[in-house]
Amino acid sequence: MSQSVETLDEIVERYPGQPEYLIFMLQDIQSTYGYISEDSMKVVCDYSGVPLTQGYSVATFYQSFRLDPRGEHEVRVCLGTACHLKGGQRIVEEVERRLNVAAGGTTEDLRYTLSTVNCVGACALAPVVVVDEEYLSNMTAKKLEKHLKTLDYDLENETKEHGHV
Amino acid sequence: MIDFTINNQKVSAQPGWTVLETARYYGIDIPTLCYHESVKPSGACRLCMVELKEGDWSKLVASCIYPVQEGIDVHTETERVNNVRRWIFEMLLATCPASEEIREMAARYGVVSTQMPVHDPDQNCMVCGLCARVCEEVVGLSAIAVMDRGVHKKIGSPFLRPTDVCVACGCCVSVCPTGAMQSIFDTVRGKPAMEMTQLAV
Amino acid sequence: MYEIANIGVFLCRCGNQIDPHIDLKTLEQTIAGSDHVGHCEILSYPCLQPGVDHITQQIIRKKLNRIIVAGCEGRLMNKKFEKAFADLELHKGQIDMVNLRGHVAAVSDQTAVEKANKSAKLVNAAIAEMTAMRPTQQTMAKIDGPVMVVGDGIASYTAAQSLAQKGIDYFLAVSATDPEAVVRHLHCSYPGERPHYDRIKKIVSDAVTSTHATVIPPGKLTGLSGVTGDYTLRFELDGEESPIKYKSGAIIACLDAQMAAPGPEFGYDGNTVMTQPEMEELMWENGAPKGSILFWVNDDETGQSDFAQLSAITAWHMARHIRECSTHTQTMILYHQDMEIPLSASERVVNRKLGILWIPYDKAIQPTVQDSVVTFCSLTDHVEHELNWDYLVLSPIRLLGKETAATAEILGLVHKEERFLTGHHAKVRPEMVGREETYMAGSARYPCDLQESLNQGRRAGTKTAEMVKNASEGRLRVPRVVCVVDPDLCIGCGQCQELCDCGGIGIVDGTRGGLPRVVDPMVCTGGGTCAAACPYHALTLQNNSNDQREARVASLAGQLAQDEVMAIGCVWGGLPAADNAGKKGLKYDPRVHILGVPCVGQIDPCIMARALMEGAPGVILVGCLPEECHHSYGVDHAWSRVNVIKKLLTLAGFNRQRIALAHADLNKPEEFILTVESFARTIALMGPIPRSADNVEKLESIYDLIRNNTRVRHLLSAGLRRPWEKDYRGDQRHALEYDRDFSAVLEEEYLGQRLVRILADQRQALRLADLAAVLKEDEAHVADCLWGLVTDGAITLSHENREAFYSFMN
Amino acid sequence: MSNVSEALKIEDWRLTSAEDLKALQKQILSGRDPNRPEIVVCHGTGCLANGSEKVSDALRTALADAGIEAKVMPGIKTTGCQGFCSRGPLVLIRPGGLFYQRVKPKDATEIIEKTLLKGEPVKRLLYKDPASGDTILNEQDIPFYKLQERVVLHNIGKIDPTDIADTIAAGGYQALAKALAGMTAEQVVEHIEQSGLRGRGGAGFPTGRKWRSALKAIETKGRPVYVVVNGDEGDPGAFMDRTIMEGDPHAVLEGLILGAYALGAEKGYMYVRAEYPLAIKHLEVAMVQARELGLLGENILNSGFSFDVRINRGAGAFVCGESTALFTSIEGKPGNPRPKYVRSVEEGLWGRPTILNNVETWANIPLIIGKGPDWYKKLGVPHSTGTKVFSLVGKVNNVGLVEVPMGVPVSAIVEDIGGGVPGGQPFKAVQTGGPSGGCIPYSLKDTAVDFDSLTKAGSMMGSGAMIVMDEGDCVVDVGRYFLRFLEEESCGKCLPCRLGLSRMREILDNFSRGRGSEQDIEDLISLAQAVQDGALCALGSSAPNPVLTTLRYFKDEYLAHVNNQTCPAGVCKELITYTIDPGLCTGCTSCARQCPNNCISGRKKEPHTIDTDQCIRCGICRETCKFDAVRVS
Repeated sequence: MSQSVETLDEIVERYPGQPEYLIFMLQDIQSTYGYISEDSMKVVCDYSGVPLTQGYSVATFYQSFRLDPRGEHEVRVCLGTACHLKGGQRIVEEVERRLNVAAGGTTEDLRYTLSTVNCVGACALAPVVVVDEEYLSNMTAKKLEKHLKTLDYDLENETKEHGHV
Repeated sequence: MIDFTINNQKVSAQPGWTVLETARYYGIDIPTLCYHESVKPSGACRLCMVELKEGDWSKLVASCIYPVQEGIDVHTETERVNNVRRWIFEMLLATCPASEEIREMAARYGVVSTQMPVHDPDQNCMVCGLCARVCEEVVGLSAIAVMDRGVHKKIGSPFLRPTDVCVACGCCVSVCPTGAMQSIFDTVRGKPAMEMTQLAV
Repeated sequence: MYEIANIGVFLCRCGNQIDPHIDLKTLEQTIAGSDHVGHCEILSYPCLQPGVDHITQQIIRKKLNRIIVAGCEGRLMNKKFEKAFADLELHKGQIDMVNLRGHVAAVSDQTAVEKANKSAKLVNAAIAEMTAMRPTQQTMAKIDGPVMVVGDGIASYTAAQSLAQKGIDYFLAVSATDPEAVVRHLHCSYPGERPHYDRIKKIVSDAVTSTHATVIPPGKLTGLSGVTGDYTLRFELDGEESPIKYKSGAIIACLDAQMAAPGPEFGYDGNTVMTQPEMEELMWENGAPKGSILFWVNDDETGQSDFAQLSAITAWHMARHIRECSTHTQTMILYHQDMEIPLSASERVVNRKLGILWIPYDKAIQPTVQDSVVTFCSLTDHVEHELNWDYLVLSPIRLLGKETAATAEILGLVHKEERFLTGHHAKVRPEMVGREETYMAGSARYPCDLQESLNQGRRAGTKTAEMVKNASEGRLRVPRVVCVVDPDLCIGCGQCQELCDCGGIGIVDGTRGGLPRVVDPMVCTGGGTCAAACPYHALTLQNNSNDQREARVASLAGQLAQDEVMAIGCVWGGLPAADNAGKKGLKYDPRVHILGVPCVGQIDPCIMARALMEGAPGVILVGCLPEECHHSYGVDHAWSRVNVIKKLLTLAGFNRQRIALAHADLNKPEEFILTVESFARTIALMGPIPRSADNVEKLESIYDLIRNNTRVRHLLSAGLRRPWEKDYRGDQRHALEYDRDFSAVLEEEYLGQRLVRILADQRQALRLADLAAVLKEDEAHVADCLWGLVTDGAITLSHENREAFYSFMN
Repeated sequence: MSNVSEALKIEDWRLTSAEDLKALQKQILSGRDPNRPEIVVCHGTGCLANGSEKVSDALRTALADAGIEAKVMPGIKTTGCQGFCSRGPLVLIRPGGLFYQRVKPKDATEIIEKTLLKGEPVKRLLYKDPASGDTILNEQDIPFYKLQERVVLHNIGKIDPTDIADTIAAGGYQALAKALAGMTAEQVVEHIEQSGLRGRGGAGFPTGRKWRSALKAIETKGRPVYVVVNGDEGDPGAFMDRTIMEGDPHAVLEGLILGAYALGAEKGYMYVRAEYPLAIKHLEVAMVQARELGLLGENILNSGFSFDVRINRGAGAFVCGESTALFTSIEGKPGNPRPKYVRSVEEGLWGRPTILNNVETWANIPLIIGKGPDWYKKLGVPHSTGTKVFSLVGKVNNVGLVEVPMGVPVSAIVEDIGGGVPGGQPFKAVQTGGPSGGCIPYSLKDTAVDFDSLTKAGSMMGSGAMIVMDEGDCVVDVGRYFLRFLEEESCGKCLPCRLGLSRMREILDNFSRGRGSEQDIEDLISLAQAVQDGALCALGSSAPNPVLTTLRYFKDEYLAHVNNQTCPAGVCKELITYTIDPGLCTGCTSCARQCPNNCISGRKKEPHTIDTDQCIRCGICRETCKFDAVRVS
């Protein structure tokens, strides 16, 4: 929220305040914050001079925008044709089971966001999973879980008696 | 004047008219749902499809947006047109099962039941977006819009919460062809269903 | 310019939705012969391009200057026609629609001819209105002078900065212009925002040093007059004896809420138990404290649960700052179980790294503050646990503050809400949405964080700049339906200003002792309750005048059969409810005839009286629900006016139920039908008012009285509210006392009115006994009244044969 | 990224004429020693994903460690995708073209020491032809490359896309210089018309004709006009455009500038998928460098013609590949298509005449202008001239990017270049044209790959994805896949697309569960017809194609699902059972440990069994088993 004052303004001010730059601004906000908050949506719409509804319909129309906070790690499973033929869907189902979250959702502890993408254009490596920015080729659910474990934190030392951090 | 035929009837139109407008001018029936005279046509519901024939070749176009052209041969009741119309009515009956208006209209065109599965028996919105267009073009506000996309497409205000922008004029309710706006409108203007104070006599 | 109406009436077939239901041929024949109708025609679809093209030709050929399309909802279709005919000098107000489809065709099982008759009544009424209308030219607004940015809110600086960026000159009326001084006290309104102070300093210095800026020396706003584009603000500047005036074109108010400490039940002592701003002050002076710091987000307990998230994020920012400065300090945040932790994924990572503990507590058991310890009930085991603290930091109480409220009062910003400046819900035109945003920014609108405040300021600045630019380029239109004051009729009583919900009526500074009122056309919502309330009819709604409405109502009333009733629906409630009933094909009593008005509050009581006088057996006004009235109090004012007519009906010996007020929700057409049918039944039971000479005289007297008697009109305007309205400006009175007083006055004036009428009619002097006999009133009573009239000079008293004769003198 | 002035080591770098450009090319070439060894590392997305960045880093370190003298110091060049993605990371040693595949960072030292210093190949990194078993040394001898005709891709793999000097040395921007110096706008359009170039985006509309009608529209509507690159390559399995944008961004840019010159446009847009960050980066760099050289921006090459470009990143919507949706997206709105009864050359972006072509089409333009339409016409077949780039994916040995002249048979691409299906059986079908296209069955393997022949076979060229399927792929499943894809990607504006596709998918879902009847197949066809006729844009109206073509060629397989409740390919979950072959099972327990539903039992070292009632058919056991003991039936 508020330590983003500068960046949010800076982001929108990269562009002229015209409706055609709406998507640019939302993309930059998305990549900076991981999602588009209500506040930032208002700022962008005001700045580019469009009604809030337009900002909201744009953000819900395009797949890359999120209106909820993302997890710390983003797991994207490719479901391009090649990956589909090589079992991409199975990986999705398996990861859904293991992380206990439906594709497109974020785990309750805000650690992982699982999503599917239509094709990352790396068909030769099918099935492909992209974790954060890293392309993982010839994936299986098992390999993926192993990879996710390396990203994980050791939780137990940090959780205190009543609170959580 | 632009001369052409609709169902083999000779008609003439002015430049800038659409096929639908010309047909209505001549009293030829073409069903529509997402069309309203107060706003620009959008061609979303596809009920107004008509067939343009040219020799052996023909194509289907949405008459509400198709501008009239000299010499076109328009047909409103061909097999292809009826196939599209029938399927659309079936789809509508399955997606908006709660809409009385849709049921009546479909019945008028001979579709009384659907073989498609009904997923939400309470749904009556077909997301034609007419309400949103009226809000933008007639009222000038854009308090509501079509959100999301594909099968998830829906009508609402930003974040699907009541919005300050709405002036509660109810134009959206008045144009809604399926009666769905009645419930959406209450969410948009931020008024929970409440009992009216009745007239004391 | 088009003084004499030449009306074109176009009847719509609407496919098969009107044509077979209503016999349009008959209707056409009826209408075509009417006065002022230059053309009447049936069209398939007047609204489609072929129809529009055809009407255009007719307008040109027959020089039509008013258009009536009898088809469907004007709310939806008017705009299209206005656009299509704009080049032909036909504008808003000169194009009217009658909803035959929704109000006649679909709603009953009458025959086509019967429906044609009903339609004719409605169309004729519209013709009468169109004939009475006096169209005015479209004018453009001017904005002279710089924008005034006033108030000490932090948003002032971003508003000013935006104006500077857009090249708009402005006055900046703030107490601090030194960036350091501004941030020094910023934490009192916005704690936990210290990382942004550098940025704030830059904004402040931009705003203050811009070449477009004129900084007003420290002082206090004490007065405001004028209208949009031409305001005069009075300031009492520190060290100056007389107030200084500034001419300004627009005003942006930037006001911040203030923060106070919660009560002693939370252990507040300002020392170790303190509020967030105080903790920030402590950190400012001494750096991060050592030990264990417990932030308790106690907004739920102080009754400000809406602000819990705001307090929580502030607590987190402070905790984070403390941890970053001093790793030895422990920070914990205790929060209500229902609150969602307002942290993003990346903030959670930071939180985890810093080890800031978030502890939820069971909402059923309020935590208790003890020395060095807070006890709370844990969610996990429902055992009461204890948290140790060296410092306990509570959420502040947020409130408006006295000075802020005073400034807001001067600027006319205080609306329904007592606490914050959240504006009223009356939004009747698109450009009015966001108007509050244009003129008002800062956390005094509603509590918000620093970023939101700054954004609000920026928004206000940008939008105002846009408005000023539009005005300077001649593109800012004055709305066509706004109130205007006739300065010759206005006596400056100020009733209208009291009533106006939009703050649109003011005094022109310095003219004739500040007497006549003036309407700010850019602020006026066209509600028109002011015009209906003016004792002297000095206010007129342009393009939508009282005369027009009276003509329409009178025309319809004159045509109604003995058992037919008139329903006047407002365009936000009753009318669309009727439209929707028609659209849904709901059937109701065909005896109900519906007219539309923008707001029932603009119906002058004399119009109600006129309807009854012209022969309507019953009139029902259908407005919005009081809390939803788009013109704030319009429907409440209508209540008072209906009530006075009811009283008069009783005085005249008629059934007071002939006039009624109802409320409708446009989304509930079924209930609207219940309303009007119930009324129609009521009227049917009592039958029409017999048109005896006596009754006609009484009805005419009522009309005359309520139209012309300034005492009654004054009294009515002064009391235009329901007794239970608490947030109405002005004194509250005892409901019953007031009602009785008013009744007494009415009785007196009514009798007086009749006496004067009789004397004027007779053109000869009459005796008391004669008068009493004519009026069928008690002699003593009449005598009292006559004496009053004589002393007022309304009639003269002469004596002949020791008998008193009363006569009307010219 | 490299600043041009630094990269070129010249002070005043703005070019002011065609001669300037020639001189610059000469200057760059003269500064290069053709015999200087060069290590080329593929930095296409495929190779990067396989770690080629680490390989190039390792090679750099190894070079530094080897202490080679500056004079013979080999350069390390990173290029765009070389096409043979299934073998990445690829490393080439030039001159000579020694081809190393699947290189790991730890191989770097050996490559430097053996190959560069001693001139010996590292045998284990060489390509081994699976068909003949021969080891092949050089790139040009590998069948995958040998059988291609690289025209559009000619620079890719040879130049560093982030350095404009490489492009100029390879002859980039010469066509632009030629046009600006000696051709009228009219002549440019004529050239394109004569070349017979058809749009590479899918429908194959003649590019010249499109430009001509835009010129006509300009006559009545005036300017401004816009030129737009459609780089929203959304077809799953297609990555031709990405490769071109990443590997030779200047070719696209040059083509676009030429188009702008022909139409008199001052502003252009490149709409590129956000999923292609590298392509966006390379295009941005290319634009910066071209601007600095005076090849883009104000007064290009002092010709008086000015033009500039902006890149729009797509935000994740397949439908934005549709022209009108793309325009609304550029305008900052949701990408809902609008009906195209007024063509976009007349009313496109902001209602102005607009020319939209896809990346590959634009990349063809400089070739046509540079080498002349006659040269171009000789490539390919009449009515489908030139070459086409395909991405060959799926069940094929050589997955990658191939470029062939129009008109070669399907089998030549799949079997000769692609090396056939792994395991050696004939392919079952090739899906072309992505979700809007159709299947070519093995029986039609001799179908020529050109616009008209493919359409005749019920498929379409599309943007050039070729997905090879073998007997293990189920057509019902593939149909479901495409329908689900389109259902999710449909903008939802028109009913036939939003609801019709869902319904079609539901019918196929039922088939895959063994439910349904032959009547359903009839309904499916009738519904497909309604969707084709009724949908508002090309996404919807072409959506039924995959189902209709598979129904045409593989009706038996549909009937097997419907009538016999079997899935011949063993894909449809509900129609198959997993069993363990007791003869092959060694009782290693690894499947039992991995089973998410704990439904595999058995003792150690004894054959295991699957409880078929509990089995969720996730296939993990089959994936896990090292002994191929898990069977599907």
